[in-house]
Amino acid sequence: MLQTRRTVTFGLAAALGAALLKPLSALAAWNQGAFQAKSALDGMKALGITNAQDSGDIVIRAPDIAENGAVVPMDITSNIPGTTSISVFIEKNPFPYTGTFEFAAGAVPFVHLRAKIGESTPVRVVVAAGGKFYTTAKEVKVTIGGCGG
Amino acid sequence: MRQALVLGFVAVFAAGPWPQAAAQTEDEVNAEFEKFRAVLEQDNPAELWEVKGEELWKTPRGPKNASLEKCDLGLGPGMVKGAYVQMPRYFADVDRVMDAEARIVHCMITLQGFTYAELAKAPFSSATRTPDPVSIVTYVAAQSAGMKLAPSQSHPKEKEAYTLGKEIFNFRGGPWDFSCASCHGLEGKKRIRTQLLPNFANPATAIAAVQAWPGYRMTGGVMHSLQWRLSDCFRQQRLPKPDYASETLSLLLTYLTVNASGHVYKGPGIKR
Amino acid sequence: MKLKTLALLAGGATILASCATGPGGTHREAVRLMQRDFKPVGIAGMDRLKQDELQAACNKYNNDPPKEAADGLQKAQYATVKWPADGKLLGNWKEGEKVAQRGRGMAWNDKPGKTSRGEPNGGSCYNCHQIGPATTSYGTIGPSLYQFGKLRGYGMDIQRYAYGKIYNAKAYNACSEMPRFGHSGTLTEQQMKDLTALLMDPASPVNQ
Amino acid sequence: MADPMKIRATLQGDVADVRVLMAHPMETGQRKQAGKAVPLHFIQSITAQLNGRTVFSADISQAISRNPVFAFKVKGAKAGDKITVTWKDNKGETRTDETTVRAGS
Repeated sequence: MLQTRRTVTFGLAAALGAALLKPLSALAAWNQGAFQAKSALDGMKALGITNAQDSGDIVIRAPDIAENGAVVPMDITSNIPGTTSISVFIEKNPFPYTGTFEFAAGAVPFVHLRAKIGESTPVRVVVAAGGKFYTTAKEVKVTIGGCGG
Repeated sequence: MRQALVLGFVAVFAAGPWPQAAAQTEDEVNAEFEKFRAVLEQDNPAELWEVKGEELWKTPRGPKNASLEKCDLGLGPGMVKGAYVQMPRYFADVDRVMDAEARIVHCMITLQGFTYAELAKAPFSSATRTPDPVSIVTYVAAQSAGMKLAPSQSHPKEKEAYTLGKEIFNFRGGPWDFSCASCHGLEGKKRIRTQLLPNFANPATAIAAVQAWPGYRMTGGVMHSLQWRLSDCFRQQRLPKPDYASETLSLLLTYLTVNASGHVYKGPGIKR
Repeated sequence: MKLKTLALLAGGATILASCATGPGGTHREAVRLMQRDFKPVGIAGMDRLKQDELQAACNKYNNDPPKEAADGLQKAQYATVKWPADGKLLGNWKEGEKVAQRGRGMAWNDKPGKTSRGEPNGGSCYNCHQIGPATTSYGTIGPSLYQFGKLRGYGMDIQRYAYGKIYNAKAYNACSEMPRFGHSGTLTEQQMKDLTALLMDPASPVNQ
Repeated sequence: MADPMKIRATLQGDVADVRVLMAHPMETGQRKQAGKAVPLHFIQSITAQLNGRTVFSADISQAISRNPVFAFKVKGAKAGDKITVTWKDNKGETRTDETTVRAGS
C-alpha cells in the first residue's frame, strides 16, 4: 500500500516535474547509463554519439593550467550551423560525462560552466548539429597549490 | 559497422597529441591564473552570501528580536556604505579597535542578544553551513566595493593598534619558528609551491592581504572571511588557535589594512 | 618625548600605551595579548607562544643579528645537533622524496610525530625548494636544491652539512626561515637520513 | 528549502546574456566528513525559459563545481522579457527563480 502510494506520488511528481521542465528532444530523462560510464567512450555510446568528426568550429576557452581543479571555468562555443546541443566529457574524471546543454528558440550555442577536474586531462566536447556529431578537445592541467590564498 | 565507428573514435582519441599547454614559465603560469581569475570573478558565488547577509542585516532576529540597522560600523548607526574600507577603527563604546567582523559580532551580541559563546562555537563555514556573521560581513564588504581603503589612524589607540599588529605579524614562535612574515614579509615574488607570496609589509603589495576577502574559496566551495584566513595562517604557523573576533586579530588586521591604505578595494572576491 | 606624552594623554590611553612605548615594551604587550587571545588546540599548546632564546633574538634583531650575536646563536644551535650514532648519514632517497613532498604535521589536528591521517610528519621541503626534476610545483623561498650533491661533491663534509642543516638550519644561519626539523622533533633520525640521501645519493633523481 | 539563485540577464544588442548562480553543495559522494562519506547530492537538470518558452536546458553530473555557475545567451530578447530558471537535484528537490531582462549599459 505504502509502496503503491509512494510510486503514485513519485509518478505524479515526476510528471509535474516533466511538465515544468519541458525537456527538449534528446533529454527525455537524465541518462543514468551515460553519467555512470567510467570512460568518455562508454558515455558517448550510452548517449548514441557515434562517428563524431573533428571540427575546428568548436571553441573551448579553458585554462591551460587550472589554478584549482575544484573550479575550472570553461566557455564553449559552437560555430557549426544548426547546433542543437553541446556535451562535455572530462576524460580522466572517474565519471567523464559531465553534461549536455541544449539550445532552442533563439539560444546561442554557447555555455559557460565550471567543473571539477581531478587530474590533468583532455576536456572533450561533442556538438550535435543537423543529426551529426562534431568534436574537439582541450588539455587542462591541474596543479598543486599553496596555502589559503 | 557500428563497431567500426566506435573504433574510429578510439583512433581519434589515441591520435593526439593534445595541444600542448602553452604556459610554461612561472610568469606565464601566473598570467594564466590571473586571466581566469578575472573570468571567475565575473560571476562569483560570493554574491549568494551577499544577498543572504543583507537579509540577515535587515531582519529582526535573536533573543531581542532586533535587526542590525542600528549597528554602528563607525559611520553612525545603520550606515553600511563605505564602512568596511574604513575598518579596523577605534570604537569608543568598547574602547578598542575592531575589524568589521568583530564589530558585527559585537552588534549581534549587544543589539540582538546573541552570546559570544554561541557565535564563536563554530565561526567558520563548512560545506553545509555558513555562519551568519560570515554572510553579514560579505554584505557589508560589498557595500564598499570600488572604494579606497582608508582605515583611520587618527586616534592614539588606532596608532597603537598598528604598532602592536606589526609585532604580532613579526612574532616568531612555535616548533617551526614561523611568523606571518616568514611567508608574507618576503620581497622578490617568492612562492609556496605555485602560490605567489605577496609582501604584506610593503605598502606596494600589502593590498593582497585584504583584497578579495571575504572570499569564495574554490577549495571546498565555501565562503570565508579574514577571520578564517588569519586563523588558518596561525594553524599553518603551528601556533595555538586565536580566539574568533579577538582583539589580537583586530590588531593584526589594522597593521595589514593600514599598509594597504589607498588601494581600491574591489569587494568580496574569489580565492584559490 | 614630551610631544609623545602629550599625545598619549590626549588619547586617554596612558597606562596601556606608556608600557608600549619602547620597542621592547610593544613586543611584550603584543605577546601578552597573544597569550590572552590564543587557546591551545591538541598538540599546539600555549608553550608554542613562549619564544626560545633564538626566536627572541631574531625578533629583537629583526632577523638580521650583528655578526657577533649571530655567531654565538649559531654555535649554540650547532651544539643541539644529534648526529646518528651509527655514523651513517645517508638513508633511502625514495623515502626521502616522500618526506620532502609531504607538508603535514605539527598543527592543530595532528598527533605527536604523526599527521591527522596517521602518516609520519612531512618535511614540507617542496613548499620552499626546487628538489627533484619531476616536481614542477615547487616553492622558491629557499634556494634550489636540484643537483645538490652533483654540484657540491658527495663527500662526508657535504653530507654532514646537509644533515646538520636539516636537523637545525639555525646552526648555519641564525635567523633562517627554515624550520629546525630535528631540534623541533618534527622529523625522526631516519627521515632526516632519507632526506640527506635524496640530496646526496648519486643515484637520486636530484643528482641526475 | 534551497537558497535562492541569483540570475542576471543583460542585453547586448538583441542577445540576452544570462548568468546564473546557484546555491547547491554538488556532493560527489566521495567527500568524507568525520570519517563518513557524504552521500551523492547534486543538481541533475536545469531548464531556462524566456517568457515561458524553453530556450536552454541541461542535464549535468556531480562533476559540476559546488555552487554552480552557468551562463548562456538568447537571441531576440527584449528589455523586460522574463527569464525563469529551474533546477532539480537527485533528491527531487527543486527551485525556480526569475528575473527580467535588463538593457545593457
